Amino acid sequence: MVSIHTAQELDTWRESLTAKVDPDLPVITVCGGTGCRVYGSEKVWTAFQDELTNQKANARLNYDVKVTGCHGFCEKGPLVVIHPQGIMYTNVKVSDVAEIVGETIVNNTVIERLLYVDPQTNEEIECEQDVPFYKHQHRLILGLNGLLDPTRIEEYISQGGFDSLKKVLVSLSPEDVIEEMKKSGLRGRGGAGFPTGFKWELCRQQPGDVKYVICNADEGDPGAYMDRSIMEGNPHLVLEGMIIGAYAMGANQGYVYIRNEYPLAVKHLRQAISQAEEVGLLGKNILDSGFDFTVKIKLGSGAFVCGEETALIASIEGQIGEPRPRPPYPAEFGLWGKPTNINNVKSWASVPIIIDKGSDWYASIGTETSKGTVIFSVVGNINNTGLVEVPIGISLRELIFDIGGGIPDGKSFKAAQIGGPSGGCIPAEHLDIPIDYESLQSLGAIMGSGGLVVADEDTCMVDFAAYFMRFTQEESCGKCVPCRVGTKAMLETLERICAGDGQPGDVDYLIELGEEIKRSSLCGLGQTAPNPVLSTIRYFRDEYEAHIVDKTCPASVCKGLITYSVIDENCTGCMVCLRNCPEGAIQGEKKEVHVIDADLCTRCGMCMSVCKFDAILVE
Amino acid sequence: MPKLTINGSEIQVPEGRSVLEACREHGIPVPTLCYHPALEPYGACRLCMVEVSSPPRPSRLVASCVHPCEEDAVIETDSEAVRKSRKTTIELLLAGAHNDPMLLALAEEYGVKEIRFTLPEEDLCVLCGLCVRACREIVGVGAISLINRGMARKVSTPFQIASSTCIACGTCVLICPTDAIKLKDITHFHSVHGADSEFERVYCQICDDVDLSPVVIQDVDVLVGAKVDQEADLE
Amino acid sequence: MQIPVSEIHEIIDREAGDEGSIISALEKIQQHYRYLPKEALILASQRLGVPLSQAYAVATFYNAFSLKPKGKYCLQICMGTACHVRGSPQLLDQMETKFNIKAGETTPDHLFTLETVNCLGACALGPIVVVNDEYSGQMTVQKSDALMKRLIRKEGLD
Amino acid sequence: MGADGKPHKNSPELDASPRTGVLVCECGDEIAGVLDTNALCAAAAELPGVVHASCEAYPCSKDGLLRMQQAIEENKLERLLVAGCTPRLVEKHFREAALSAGLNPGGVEVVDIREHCAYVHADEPDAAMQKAADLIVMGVSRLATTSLPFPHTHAFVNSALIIGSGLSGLTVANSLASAGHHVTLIESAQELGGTSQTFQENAKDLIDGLIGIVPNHPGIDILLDSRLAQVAGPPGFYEVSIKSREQTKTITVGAIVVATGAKPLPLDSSRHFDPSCVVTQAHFAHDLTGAATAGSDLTMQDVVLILSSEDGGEYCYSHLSSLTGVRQAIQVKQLNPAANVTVLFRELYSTGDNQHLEEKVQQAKELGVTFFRFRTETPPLISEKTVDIDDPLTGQPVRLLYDRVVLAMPLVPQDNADTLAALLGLHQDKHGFMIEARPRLLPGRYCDTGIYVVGSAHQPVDTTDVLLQAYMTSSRLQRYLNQDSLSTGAPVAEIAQEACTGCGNCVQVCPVNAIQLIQKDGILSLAEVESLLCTGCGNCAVVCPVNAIRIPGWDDLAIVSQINAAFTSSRTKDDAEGGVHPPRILAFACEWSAYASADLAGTLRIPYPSDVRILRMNCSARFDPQHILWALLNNADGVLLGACHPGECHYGTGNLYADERVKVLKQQLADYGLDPRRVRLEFLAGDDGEGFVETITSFRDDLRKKMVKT
Repeated sequence: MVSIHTAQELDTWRESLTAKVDPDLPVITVCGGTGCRVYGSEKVWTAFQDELTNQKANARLNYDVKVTGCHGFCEKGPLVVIHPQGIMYTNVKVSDVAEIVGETIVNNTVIERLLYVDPQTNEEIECEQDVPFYKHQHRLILGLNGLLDPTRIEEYISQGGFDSLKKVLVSLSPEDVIEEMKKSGLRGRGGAGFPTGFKWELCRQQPGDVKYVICNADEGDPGAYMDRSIMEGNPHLVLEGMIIGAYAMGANQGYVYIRNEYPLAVKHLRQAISQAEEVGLLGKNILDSGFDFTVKIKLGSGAFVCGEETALIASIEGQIGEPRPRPPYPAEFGLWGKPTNINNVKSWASVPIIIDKGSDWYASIGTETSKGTVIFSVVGNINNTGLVEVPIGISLRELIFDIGGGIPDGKSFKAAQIGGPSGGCIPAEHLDIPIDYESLQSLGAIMGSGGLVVADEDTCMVDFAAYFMRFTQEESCGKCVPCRVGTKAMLETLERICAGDGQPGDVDYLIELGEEIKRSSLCGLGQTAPNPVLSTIRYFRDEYEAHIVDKTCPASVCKGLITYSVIDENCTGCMVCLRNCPEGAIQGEKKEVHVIDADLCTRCGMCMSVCKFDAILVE
Repeated sequence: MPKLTINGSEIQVPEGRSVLEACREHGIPVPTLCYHPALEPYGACRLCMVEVSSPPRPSRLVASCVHPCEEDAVIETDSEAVRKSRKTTIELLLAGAHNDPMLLALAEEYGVKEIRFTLPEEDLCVLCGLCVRACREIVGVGAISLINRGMARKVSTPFQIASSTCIACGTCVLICPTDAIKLKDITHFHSVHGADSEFERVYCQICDDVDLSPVVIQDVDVLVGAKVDQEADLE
Repeated sequence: MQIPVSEIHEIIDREAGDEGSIISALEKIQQHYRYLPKEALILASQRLGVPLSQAYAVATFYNAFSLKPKGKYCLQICMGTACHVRGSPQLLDQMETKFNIKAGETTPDHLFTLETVNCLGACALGPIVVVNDEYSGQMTVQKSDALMKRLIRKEGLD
Repeated sequence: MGADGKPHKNSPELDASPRTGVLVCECGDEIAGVLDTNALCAAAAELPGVVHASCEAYPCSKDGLLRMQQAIEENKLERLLVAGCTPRLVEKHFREAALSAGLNPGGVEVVDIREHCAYVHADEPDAAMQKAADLIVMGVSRLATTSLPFPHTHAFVNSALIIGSGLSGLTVANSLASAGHHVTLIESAQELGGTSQTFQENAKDLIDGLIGIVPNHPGIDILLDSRLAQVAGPPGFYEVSIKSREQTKTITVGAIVVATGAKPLPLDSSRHFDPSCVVTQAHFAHDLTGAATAGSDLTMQDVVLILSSEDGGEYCYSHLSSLTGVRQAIQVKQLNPAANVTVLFRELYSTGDNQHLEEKVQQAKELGVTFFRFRTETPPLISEKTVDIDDPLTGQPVRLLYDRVVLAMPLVPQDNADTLAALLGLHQDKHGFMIEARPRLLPGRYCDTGIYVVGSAHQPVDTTDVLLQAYMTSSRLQRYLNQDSLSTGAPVAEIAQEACTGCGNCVQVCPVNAIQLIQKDGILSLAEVESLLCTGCGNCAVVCPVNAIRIPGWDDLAIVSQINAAFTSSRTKDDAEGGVHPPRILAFACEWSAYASADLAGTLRIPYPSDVRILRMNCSARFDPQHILWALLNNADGVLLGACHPGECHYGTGNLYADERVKVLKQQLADYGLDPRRVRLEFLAGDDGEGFVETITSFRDDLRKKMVKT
């Protein structure tokens, strides 16, 4: 690998790298995101490799194969995209490999059965960018994810990587960079939405030579995985953002605090750091600017609360991840007591793009108060699960129906939970609101770090709220009383309601307690923990009342309020349910209708999931 | 020297004061559990919440023990919002420590009538962390810490067994606001070196008397005599 | 299991010298033994000059650490939102019944440990079950039953 | 300490009444709500030497500390008394603040008028006021008459002596030398290795490995056939004489590691078994290894292993015996699967992780080893051909044939353990194993002595534990040896050599061997205190026949002046009312136990009689019969002495000394016509607030009865 000392050398190297790329050479990209890997994309990739070796040996054909980062369309993995045409194949299996090479590469014909079929129009779509899932997106940060091999810095550089860094180090002063960030209107993508430029300025103004920048990659929200995909698919982008930020703030040491549960992201990030060090883009005197910067990785050890910045700092310092009160803010008194800036992965990844395209251009995307794009991981009861990057201000309806492809099995949309356990839910009547910081807040939700869980008509909102409450309750560090005991009290009340033991007044108690927990808790975790409950009460109070007063669960979910029974006409007497019932609550003879003993039944739902004849009824 | 308004009266405090310190120095009562002047503030019990409005920001509740006095801040220590917050917090504290007299007195003061949530087992420890911090900051030993997290949190020695670092000084017992720690717990958990060494009488090499300085004998004569004389004088 | 002390020292040696390295050291030890032996915790605290009480607090605070040895097979069930709405609680119920242990516990024969994790970030494939770092996606009650049977057969316990 | 690092004043003789400041804490309303703090303040201002007196809402707050520092600087205070809450919480805080204002921290005293007055006597405000006023007078008098302790520092050498070359000794030596410290390793045998290799699993391999490295290490000197002859000098600068064969060599080391291990107890020679058939585990291990290496089958058919001795556990049976026995049973079965192997045990005992032993027992059972438990009352009876036991499960007698009986091997301290312990001043447990001396003082006060005990010298342990201990010790040692100098902040006994008669009483009673007799001018033997070792317990001062020893902070004068001041205000009042007064109790309270329990009684707000004045002492060892007598003869109707429970003394055995002294004193009191019931010594636990109140109340009632009678 080359070693770069000046801006000139970077340009020269990039030119030589670009020159090597043959624009006409077919390139097969296989998605290597964790989702596709679970589907077996690694095997697909190996098969392509073998096929290539085979072809080359017979001097028949030349093409390139690479594993890229996550394409985002996880629902249809493993994904294979063939460039330069951009043909996308979904659900590719090893057995399809030979055919793809034979048909698409050699004969330039498209294999129709592997194409994505739009469920709305039943139309086969050939090119990746024409798929509705991608068509409505604005992929700034995720743009390169599907194109480059994240384990090679050369690919990033040949795509223009580190050009923003060069621009900054050669022609901008730290103040210019901060000014540019302020003008871009970028707001922290970790959830709170504090203007990034101002945060940097505050840190820059602090006295002292030692400062730190931290990348918060402790993505703890259940159901959110965009940080993971960026780290896996384009770690250099994040590093570049951090170097620029460190330069602007005068920091010489950076940390990436990343979840232990993301082994692939850690691996790619490690590789990216060592490559950047080897090339000279990290270390002493970067590009001959006199600026030094190094980055270390710290692994999170499985505590959601460490996503809170003061807890994260404590954790890096080797203590338990207990938040401390602010002020003083980390910008004044952070890691080891020094001024520290913490930004989310997505914020750091936005920085090189802003510098590259200019703050005016960036500020033209989005709404009056919220600029740029935002990434959602759209999960739950939705057709196209995946990562979606859209301009801020897009409507929820567009996001769920146009990009997300709507609700599966023809069911109806009930609510969307935005912002994970700290956020709130938005019901169907507000589907047309623009997604931006202010509108969401007015509905009792938050932008959060970008988790978006879609709930269909079969979701019980009380159970849904209890799920999030259980999560925050388990993840509470236990330091302050409202969060430690208060969330437990709320959870127990919710569980009581779900079990059919709700009492009149419970809902008011939840509201009262929730409001006080929000106002009195020490850190963001406690201050937002009641949100899911409060927002579900706000929009689905009737469902709570149904549980408490009528003792029914309208969505037939809550175990305490439902009964399982056998639909006589559907039951074939196959005995599958009988054998699988863990409590032995089902009786019946072969080829006779079975009966469920309601006293023994624990409503585990096992019979329902094993029955092939839809003969189990839940009421 | 920031100037600020607490409960309508303007006061001036030296740089670096917390709101709680300012209140205490001016005789304004604010209840706390986890605060001790000799320790670093911790901000965990949330009883000392006060309402701060520093325009243009909307008013909000902050823990006064950790919140610095800011120039021109307007602080209310007994507003409706403050009382409501404290009331909830006291009710939550009573969920575990339902018989603690101090908490019951506070409950009376803030009108907590009903405890709507109780933990299955009574636990006097309210996890204020005073003992842990005192052990580390005052005693300098750090024999105990807050282990686990969330509801499972508790004060304990490492591995929840005898600690060889504990010096059984009892500071944790003294500082505990709810009397949740007994020294028995600690002495049970620590081992005094040399505990089983046998005690032997030591004889004075000069006077052969048991371990008692020989002059005492003479002194007794003198002193008793003196005392008798004194009494004689009195009579 | 006898813990080779010198080995722990080697692990700590690799981590020593870095500030706040107690967590990194414990992570390495945890990785190596798949739990934190008491001896290792004591040694790490001694070597890195961190009070044992703090080291113990750290070891009990973070989910990644376990003070009890884990089973030969560690079954992790993702409890993230996406997996939750797609039925992971049922899988957990099923496994708890099958192995007769609760989440976080290990079977008495030290073969199976059952754990829940918060989100593995592979939400499109939910529910997800991970057995010793091997992911299985889109699990159903039947598939997980087959998975458990396979493991049990492998151990010759059937 | 002053800015120049020297104490302002160290001796009370320099100035009869040092410039003293008094701060009366109001503690919000906690104190001021019961006591008239302004009146206390005014009264204090009248006391001799007091140049400044003020009230303060919260002296412990940042503002309060600031004003305290101002007061010290403006009034050039040499002493400061704070009347507030318990000194155990705030004294350190105030002392630090005083230090930064240039005052020797020893010159700061806290008397507790909150827990001891405001909280417990709220019902009788007058009495509470009197008590508070008295406590302030006592505090001021003490400050005026005490000398100030100051920290002692000492340079030291960073090399170490390791005694014993078994697994632990070799491991520590290797690890220390690798870290760059010079190590001298001495071994009493002719070669390295120690005894554990003969019977411990894995030990031989580990030891062989170390023997390959250690002798070649340039930083390690090895002396074989050598013993420790003498140790002199302060911690960190030990002058050690080593006797090697006929020569004696003296070296200077900073730390000493005792790694002498333990030895198997030889079989009782009074019993007449065939020594080839009844053997110890060590002996048997040797046989087994021999058989294994020769590849031959064992000829033994019937092997009985007994895991506990017949005499009911006189010796320390570590889990080692159990583990070794079970392992040997397995070995026998592996060598000769047809052999009948029986294990007899009383307890299968293992420290720490029991799992390992369980696994082994399981394995042995699978191999067909039979296990029998026996009761202590019916130990196995070994006769010439058979072993008889009663199976407690069936209640039936069982007769086992044997051609080999293997007896558990109690591990006992090495022969020279007593000598070594005496030389190094180490405590020994009841079996004779050594315990590291570590007086439990307030942290930062004591000095690490640099003497460490590791491995089986401490308590029999197996290989893993030995290694664990060895590495832990070496980590601790490295930190110790990497210091620049040693210091102790403990009050250190001072001996006036002009008065010393050289009787040696102090040397005998010193729990930490800090005093030794030295020759001076060739005539007298004089006592000298090693300041780094001294913990300031005061035992020596009490036994000195000529009052030549002084403990700064707890000088005779300081204690007597407090006794004199104890009932100042109440006496004035009582005198005015014609001399009738309820019984007055003066309590000497060890700050770890009785003082703490009095604090707790305050925290719990349990009222008790108010005519008690509590005198805080560091240790009950300092309870001087003379002082008690003085109190009885002057103004106290009763003297209560509060000490730690036996076994819990922070200085070792101070409480037991106190107990003995009080017994003797009581006899003498009776001889002189004073009622011995006027003195009472109670063992109190620091958590026992109720106990303190009970004690005080019952003592008061007793005294009252007695007074009515007389």
